[in-house]
This record gives sequence, C-alpha cells and structure tokens, in this order.
Amino acid sequence: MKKTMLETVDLVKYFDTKNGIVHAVDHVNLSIPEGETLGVVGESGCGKSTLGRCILNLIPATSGQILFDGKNILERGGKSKDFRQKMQIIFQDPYSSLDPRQTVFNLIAEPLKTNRMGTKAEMREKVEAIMDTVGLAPRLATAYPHELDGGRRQRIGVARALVMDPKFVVCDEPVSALDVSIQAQILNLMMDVQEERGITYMFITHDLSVVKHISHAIAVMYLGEVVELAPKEELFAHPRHPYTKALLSAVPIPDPARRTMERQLIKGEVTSPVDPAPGCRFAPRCPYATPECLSPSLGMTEVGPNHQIRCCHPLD
Amino acid sequence: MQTKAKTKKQKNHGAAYDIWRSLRSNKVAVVSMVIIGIFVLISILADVLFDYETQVIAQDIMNDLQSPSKEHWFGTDSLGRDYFARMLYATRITLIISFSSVFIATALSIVIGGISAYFGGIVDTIIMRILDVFLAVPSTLLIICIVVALGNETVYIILALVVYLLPSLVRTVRSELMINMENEYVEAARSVGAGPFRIMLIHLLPNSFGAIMVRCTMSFALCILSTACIGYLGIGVRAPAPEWGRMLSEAQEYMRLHPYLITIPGFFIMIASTAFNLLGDALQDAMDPRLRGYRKMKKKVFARRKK
Amino acid sequence: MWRYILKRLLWLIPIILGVTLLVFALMSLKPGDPGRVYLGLNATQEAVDAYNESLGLNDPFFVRYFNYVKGLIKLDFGKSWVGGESVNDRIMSALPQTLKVCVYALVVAFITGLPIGILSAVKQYSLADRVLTIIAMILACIPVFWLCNMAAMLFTLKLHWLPATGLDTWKAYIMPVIGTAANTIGLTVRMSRSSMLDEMRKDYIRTARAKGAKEGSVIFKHALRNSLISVTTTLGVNFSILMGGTVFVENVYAIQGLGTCIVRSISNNDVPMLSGCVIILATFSVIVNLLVDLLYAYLDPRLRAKYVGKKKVAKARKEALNDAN
Amino acid sequence: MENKLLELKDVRVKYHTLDYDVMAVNGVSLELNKGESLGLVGETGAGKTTLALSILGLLPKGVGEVYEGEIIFKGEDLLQVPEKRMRDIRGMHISMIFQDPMTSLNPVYTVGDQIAEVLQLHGNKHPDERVDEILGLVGIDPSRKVCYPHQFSGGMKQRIVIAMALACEPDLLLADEPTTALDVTIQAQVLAMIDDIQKKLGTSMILITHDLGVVAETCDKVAIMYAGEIVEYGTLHQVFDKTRPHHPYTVGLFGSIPDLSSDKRRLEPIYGMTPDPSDLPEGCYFSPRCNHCTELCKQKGAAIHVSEDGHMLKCHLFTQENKEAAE
Repeated sequence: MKKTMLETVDLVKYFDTKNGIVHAVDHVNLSIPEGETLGVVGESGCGKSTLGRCILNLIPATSGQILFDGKNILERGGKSKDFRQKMQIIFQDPYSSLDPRQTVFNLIAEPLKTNRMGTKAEMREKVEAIMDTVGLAPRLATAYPHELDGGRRQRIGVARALVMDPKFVVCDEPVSALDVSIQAQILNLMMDVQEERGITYMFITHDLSVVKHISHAIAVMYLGEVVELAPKEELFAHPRHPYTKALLSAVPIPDPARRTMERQLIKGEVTSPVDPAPGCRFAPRCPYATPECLSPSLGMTEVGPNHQIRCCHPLD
Repeated sequence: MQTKAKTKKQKNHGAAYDIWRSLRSNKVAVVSMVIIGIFVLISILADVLFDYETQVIAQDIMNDLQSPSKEHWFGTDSLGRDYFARMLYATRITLIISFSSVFIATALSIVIGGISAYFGGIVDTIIMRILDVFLAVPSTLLIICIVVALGNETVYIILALVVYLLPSLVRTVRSELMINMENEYVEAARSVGAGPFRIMLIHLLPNSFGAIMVRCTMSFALCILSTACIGYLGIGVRAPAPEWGRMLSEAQEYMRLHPYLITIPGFFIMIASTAFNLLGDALQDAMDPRLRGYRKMKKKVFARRKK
Repeated sequence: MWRYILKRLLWLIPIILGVTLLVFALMSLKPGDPGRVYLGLNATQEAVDAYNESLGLNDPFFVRYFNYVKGLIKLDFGKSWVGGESVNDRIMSALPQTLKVCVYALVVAFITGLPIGILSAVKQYSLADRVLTIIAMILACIPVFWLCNMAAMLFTLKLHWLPATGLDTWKAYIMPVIGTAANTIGLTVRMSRSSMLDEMRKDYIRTARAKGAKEGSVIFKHALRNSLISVTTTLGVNFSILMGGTVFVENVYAIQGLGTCIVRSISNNDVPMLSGCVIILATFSVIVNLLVDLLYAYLDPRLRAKYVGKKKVAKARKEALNDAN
Repeated sequence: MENKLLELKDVRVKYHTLDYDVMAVNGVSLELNKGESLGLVGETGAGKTTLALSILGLLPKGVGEVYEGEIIFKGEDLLQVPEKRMRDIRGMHISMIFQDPMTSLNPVYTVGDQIAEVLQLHGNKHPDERVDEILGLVGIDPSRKVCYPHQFSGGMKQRIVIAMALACEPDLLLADEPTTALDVTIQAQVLAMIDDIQKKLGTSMILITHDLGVVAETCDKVAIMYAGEIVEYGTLHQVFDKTRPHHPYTVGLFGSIPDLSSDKRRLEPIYGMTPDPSDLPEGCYFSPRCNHCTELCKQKGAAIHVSEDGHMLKCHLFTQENKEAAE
C-alpha cells in the first residue's frame, strides 16, 4: 500500500454572490496515493478548477481539511512556504498564464527567485537542467513567450512547476488549449516526468480520453460534488452513476464501426450551482430519477473495491 | 521571403522595440514627435536666445504694437515687449508646468490606483466614490476653483492640474491593473509564493505601463489647454511672466488692428496639444497588436484596390 | 428597473453633498475680506468686522458648512459679497442662457460628429478617413476662447454676417453654439469612429454577412446600433465638457449666463456667487450623467445580465474609456 | 454528374500582412455531392476556416485573397459571380455556422428577429411561422423568440445559430467547429440534432473540426488538411481503416489521440510543430516532421495518388516518382 500524498476531508468552497451562494466545491473527499495520478473530470462549471485552486490554497477554502503528507495545510494558514514549494500548478492557457514581459529564463526562474533559493549560478544551473528535461532548447532562454508556439509555451508552464522539485502538481487542463499532435507530446512529457521523479498529479480536465490515458483513478464531478470515484479501468468498464454513463456515451469515438451503437443522450443542460436543491443534483436530468432522489441524506456509498458513487439508483 | 522570415525569428527584442518600430513607420507619429521635439528645444534654448529680464518682461512703451518685422518676428505687444521672445518663454513655462503636473499625477495615480485595484472591496469603493465627486465638477470649473482659492503661484497651478488629472488617471491605472489581474500569470505568480509587492512591481505594472503612458501623453495636451484656459481668465501664471492664454486675452483688445497677436498664441496652444494627442493616439495604435503594422498593410490594401 | 432608478437617484444625494463640501472647503481656504470689499476702503475696521460677523464668517468651518447646506436645501445660495444681491436671482436669470447654449451645442455635436465618425470608420484607411480623423483631433484640441475670438474677428469684424454679442436673434446663437460644441464635435467623431470600428470587428458582423445581408444593412442595422449604445455613454462626459466651455464662450460673446457670472465673481472675489454657480453647473452635470446612465440601461438589453465577477472589470474599462475621451 | 453540388479546383488563398504573405490554402481540390457530409480535419493554422470563408466569399477584404483556382457551386464559379448574386447565395444556398456561439449573435436584437432577418433577406415577407417552426426543429420553445441572446446558455445559442443557418433550407452548410466551445454532453446533443436535421432537409455539409471522433460520428467523407493542403481524402471507412496505407500525418494524428477503447500507455505523437504558413518548408510541407522522409520529399511536393476505390493520398510513399528514385 502506497502512502497517501494528498487527502481532502469534507472540503467546501462556497462563493457568496448577489444571486445566492454558489456551491463550487461541496464536501469533497479525495485521496491520492504517492506517485499516482487522480483525474478529475466534469463539464464547465462543475467546480473542478476551483477544487484545484482550493487545494493549493490559491482560493481560501470555506471549510474542511487538506492533508498534505498527513499534515493539514489549512491549519497553518497555508502561508508556509514549505507547502508552496512542494505543491505546484500547471495552468490551462499557455497564453495568459505567462507574463508577456518576462523572458523564458525569468519565467522558469520565478519560483526560485520568489523563494530565494540558491545563488544566481545555482539558479541558472537549475533552470538550464529543467529546460533540458522538458525539451526546451537552451537558446530559447532569452526569448519572450509571444515568440513561441503553444506547445513550447506549455513546456515553459511545466518547467515552471517542476523547477521547485515538487511532490504534488495540480494540472488544470494543461492540454486543452493545444492541438492534438502537440497535446500528445505534452502528455508524454508529463508521464515521463512522473515516472522519473515519482510526482503525484491531480489532473483536471473535461476530456475523458485524456483522463483515461493519464490517470490511475478518476473522480467525476457534477455541480460541485464528486458523484463517482473509481479506479480508471473500473470506471470505464462499469460506470455505476447515470451521469458518468451519459458522459461516457457522449464522447465521440474515432471509430466508424461504433457509430451505429445507440447513444444514450441526456436531456437538458447543467443547472445553476447557486443554492442547489437538496438531494441529488443530477436528478433533474436523470432518466432514472425518482422522488427519493431528492432526499437530503444522499452521501457517497461504496459499490465495489475503491468504487464510490453518490446515487440511490446505481446502474449495474 | 525566407530571409525575411529568418530575420523575424532572430530578434529577441522586447515589446518596447516593436512599439518604437511601429511608431517610426507612422507618419503622423513622426510629425508629432518632431513638433514636440521642437517645442522642447525651444524651451531649452529660450535662455540662450533672449534675456528674460531685458527682453521678455522689460516694458518699452515707445515701441508698442509694432507689426512683425526683421527685428521683432512676431511684432511687439501693447507694452512694447518682443512677442517672439515672449512666445518662446511662454512655451517653456507651459511645458514645465505640464511636465511637473503629469509627472506628479502619474506617480500618485499609480499608488492610488494600485491600492484600489489590489485591495478592492471597501478601500476601492471609498477611493472611487471620492473620485466620483471630483469628476462631478466640470473640469475647467474645478481648476478655476482651486486656483482662485489658493492663489496663482506656479505651485498651486500645478496642484490644480494634478487634482484635475488625478481622477481619470487613477481610473485608467485601476482598470488596466484589474484587466491584467484577470490574467492567469498573476495566479501563477501567487502559486509560487510571490507576494503582493512582487506581483505589482514585476508583473502588473510593466504590463500596464503602455496604457498608462498613452494616458500620460494625452494628459500633456489637457495640461497645456488648461494652463492656457486659466491664463486667459487672468488667474494663471502671474504677470509679467509670459503665458499663452494670458497673452491671448491681453491681445483681445487690439485684435481689430493686430489680429496676429491673438492668432499666434492660439495657434501654438492648438499645435502643442494636438501634437501630444496625436502621439498618444499613435502610441495606442502601436501597442494594439491587432493594429500593429497596419500602416504597411494599408498601403498594400490600397495598391490592390487600385488594381 | 425601478429599483435601479431609485438607487441611482438616491446616489445623487451624497455626490451633490460631496461637491458642495469640495467647493465650500476650497472657497474657505481663500483669504478674503468681504466686509472691506463691500464697505469700501474708507469704512472703519469695526464696521468691517461687524459686517463679516453678520455673514457668519467667524464661525467654525463645519458650522458655516452646515448653515450653507441648510440654505441649499431651501434652494438658497446666500447673498453676494458684492452688492448683497441674492445669488439665487442671479443664477435664475443666468441659467437659462447657459443651458440653452449647452443643449443646442450637444445636439449640434452629435448631429455632426456621429455621421462623420461613422463615415470615417466605414471608409477606414481611405484619404477621407485620415483627413477627418486629424481634423477631429484638431477640433478636440482647439482652445475654445481662441476659436471664439477668431470667429468673431472673421464673421463680425470682417464680414459683418453675425452679431458679436448677446443671444437676441437666431443668428446670434450660431457662433456661441458652434464655439461651445467644437471640442465635443471632435470628441464625438473620434468616439463614434472607434466604437464603430470595434463593432465591425466582431463576430456577429460576420454572421450577418454570412446571412447574405447587404453591406449597408450590416453597417446600419447591426454595427451602428451597437456602437450607438457605447457612444451614448459619452453624452454625460461631453455635457460636462460643454459646461466648462461656456465660461469662455459667454465671456467672448458677452452672454449673460453662468459663465460670465463666474468670470465676474472671480475678479470681484465674490465667493458665494462663485460657489453657487459652480455647484449649480456641477449638479446639472451630475443629473445629465444620471439620465445618460438610465438611457444606457434602457438601450442595452445586456445591462441586466449579471456578469458575475467580470462585471466590475467591464465597468472599470467602460469608465476609463469614457475618461479617455 | 448531376449529383455534384460543390467542386473546388486547386484553390489557393493567401493573406497579406506586414512583412510577408501568409499562404493559408495551397491548392485544394474537393468534390461534394448532394446530401453528403464531408469532415475537414486539421490542426490550428491548417487553413480549414479560410477555405470555408473563401467558399462564402467572406475573406477579410483586401487582406485575404483567393489568387488561384475555381469554386464551382451548382455550375457557377463563385469566384466570378458578382457580389449581388453572392449575397443571394449566402444564407439561401450556402450558410455557415461559426465556432463561438457566444459572439456570433448580435446582442441588441431578439433571436426571433435575427432568424427572421435571414428569411426576409431571401424573400420571405412573413417569416413568423417559419421562425417558430425552425426554432421547434432545433429544440427551442418558439415562445422564447422574444428573448435576447444573453438570456440563453452556450448550447442554446449554438442551436439558435444553427436555426438561423438552416432557416432557408440551404443546399450546403459550412459548420466551422460548431461544438468545440461546448461541453461533451451538450456537444452530443447538438451533433445528434445536426445529423437529424441534415437528414430531414437533405442538406450537404462540410464539417470543420480537429476532433476525429466528431468526424467518425457524423461524416460520410473525410479530408485531412495539413499546411493548407489536403493530404488525404476518402470515405470515412477508407480514412479510418487502420489496415489501409495512410499519409504519415494521418497516422500521426491517430497516434496522438488517447483512445478510449485501447489501453496504450504511451502516445505516438508527431514530433515538431506545424509549419509557419508564412515560411513553408521546401518540398513536401510535412517532410520536416515525417518519419519516412527521403531526399525527394525535401526537394518537391508529392503528386496526388488516387487508389482504385477513390482513396486519395498526397505523399511520395505512394508515387511512381519515388519508386523510380528508390530503384
């Protein structure tokens, strides 16, 4: 049994807005073993990005605990530089996440500079080493991001996250903005790095095929809640939550032979995360919904080894 | 074609170089920069060409209201002072007042706007509401009130102009910073532990600098106009110092017979403020990536349309 | 909608109070001796002091401010320091002249500025566009008092076409109105041009073209309506600029409006008169700005859309844009 | 062939910018029959959108230009017809759906008015009934036609855009990444709806996308674009059949997508990046990234190779010239 790198206990983030309380992250319990990848999937507005930012304390959580290596980082106010250095993030947009006025070297060295790690020579050495790891030519050190293409920019993003030798990296849709051929390069890079350094990833994405490719376990989110949590093979082979099932069948598969297969489309669109009604949040769109779905006592139930769902009508 | 593309890839200049290149290729920008350059030169050389005590403020009633001649290029005013010398010194005074006001106002607005944008919430609301009050008074009247209340020392005129410029500059700084704060790189910097000062100085200000410079350049024009306005009302720079607005109002009496006496200073005011505004415009175009290089493209478009 | 209007109306109160405090505070900084001015150099010091006392000048600042505001609520601006004339009467007789010129000027500015700006945007890159934008810039930068003087020199002294002073005939309005409007025309051209260009770049314009709409319809039906909405927002700022401009225009053409009043009270050191005029003009500018905001809300169906989070940024951007013009 | 609806012959498009010309489309030839749907697949900068805009004649004026080729639609060369005729064709015979539904509707008109506009432009004086009908067809309650665009969600807006495009029952629909901005479940709904309506109305479609999955679900024919060229073209089954020979780029594309149905741990991406269209490489545009690159590839672009059943490939691997050189 591997040791748990990161665990969230009843993590909650509510946003107070004029229209009501947005339940962005609602009682999320997750744990990620060391060296593995947890994929978090969901559609836009399901709170997956907020979850990632809460874990890194970029957004203060409303309540709950975040245990990193067994210690609750929220207790120390999350200001401790220890955690900052060991937990990093890779952002989605390789265009807006890089300051256009900084050179590639400065961008990658920024974490070292802000944390005053080492002398100038040491920094240079580190940056050069990491540029080599992510496949950026040394001559690019003086370039500005606008001179580079999306793939190289995202390599900078990866390098910036890795330069501090983190234990845990939140990847917030790191390949969504890239073309498929570039996307594959970056995914390979991230998996290589994981194997070499034993980094733990939390991989946030809306793309099910990507998440299947890179993750060990997968959490499916809907309107702020985790509705299904299972090992990858289990989830794709036997989805038990109706939403997961619908999500899987909605993904277009590049295989003409599968085209004739009947698809199970769900009706309607994601409802608002503002002051949601008690009970199952998927119920309004769910083909199996019954009145008991609206009972407020719905929690996660174990339906198999490491397989949990939040549903009163699990599929077979 | 290939060599071109190669040179394009070789240069690693920052954004400043691109802006300069774009400005240089813009005729209007070049003309306005030349005009501004001449005005600056005039105000530096004023001392060399004319002596302030004897030629600019000393009265010579015997030679009043002479028409332009070789000796007096712009003629003389009603007190027999050389109009050309006075115009040159007036340029210097206007530019000094404008520069100091713009400089002080910009520095202050970066501090206030920065506080407002970074802290947001109640601090932001209070600052914005106070600025709303200042903006509610028509700007000319605001300057008049301040100068009337404090007196027309040069320092007070500068103060009045600073108060006048501040609200809109603060708003520009604030909105620019807020727009840039939406960018993910700010969050990226926070995620590696950068504090507010580092984010402000290293990331936000350099990225907002361009837009602030545009407003600064345009503020020069506003200052030149406003200095002339209060001068015209007789509450500007103290007599006998020459000042465009005041010279114009003094010349009003004689405009029937000596129309050039009001034409010349008005023309100077107009040229100076237009030049600064056009430069600001060009700067804005140069910084807009959508428009970068639009001048050359325009030529091509024309060439094709003719075909 | 009604709640929004009510909210905006209530917001007028603190703004106007703020303006009065600002003006009053500034004026109380001014060293002045109204007793001496009123009674003349020959009066005894005692008489002067007594006169000043009767004006309440020796009270502490906040007492004086409180009294002043109390007067304002009853629409009483106090008495002039020169001649003791009621400021109210003076303002009431001067205000209509100023407002008339300002409103006409605003109308003229929009009627001329808008079409020119649109033309310039539609013919972007053409010679006409370049010439028009530079002319607009010069117009926006021209000193009002100079323009008025030059116009008077040409049309009155040389050509004898237009009367030099007053507002007695329709002809007399021509020069003051155009003089006041000049800056605003320039600004309107620039504003409508840039907003039109912005709209022309948007995706829905491409959609309209893909529908098979004529170029004219694309411009006038789709782009124009959107850009009009953003030009509307500058009406308020422009009105404020016009009000500042009247000070000079009225002075040159000897129109008995608030501007002339202000200039006279500056030279007379007449604090109550100056404060009264400034407060009245500022109040009108605030009210016009309010009306413009309401008009904007009425025109733009998106206003009631709640952009959560982004709204503030959008607003800040809008305000900065307004200031830039 | 009476059945032929659209034919592109060696279409070339370039954009003029500051210092250089951008060669966006470099010799595209295509045929499309009535009722067929063609998937145009490629990465960013491959020239897909440019091609669609050239068909509609909507390239930015003075900047983009079709400098060679013919676009024949129902026997008419669209590059030669006057602007007035082109306006009749747009919306009536060919219509287009753009990628971003958020910005492609005019914010100040109700959606009903915007749909009615396209009908009025093409001669329908009383469009109300048709507006209701078409809204019903795309799954929106006709009573919502008095709402403004901002009152709809992204998926709903895209439905409205589709309704607008289909209002006049055009012969050809150009759909430029119609579902890229949408979530998967919504994407599935919208794709199913497009499929459904297309069958009902008999409309031909060119679907532009970067997602091979979407193509597999909706199209009959597939064209793979790379650097402004069509490198492979055939029926869906030809292109997706892994046992057939393919263009190396197509192979790379398929190797790059993580597949839901397989368990490969490592992807086989294409190395390098798409060429800058202002600075295209000599010879075959794909040669710098290609595993099978030969000297010949670096010197000249390949001729088109068409197999007996109509599967077209543009690669030296399959040309006579290469075989001769090898010998």
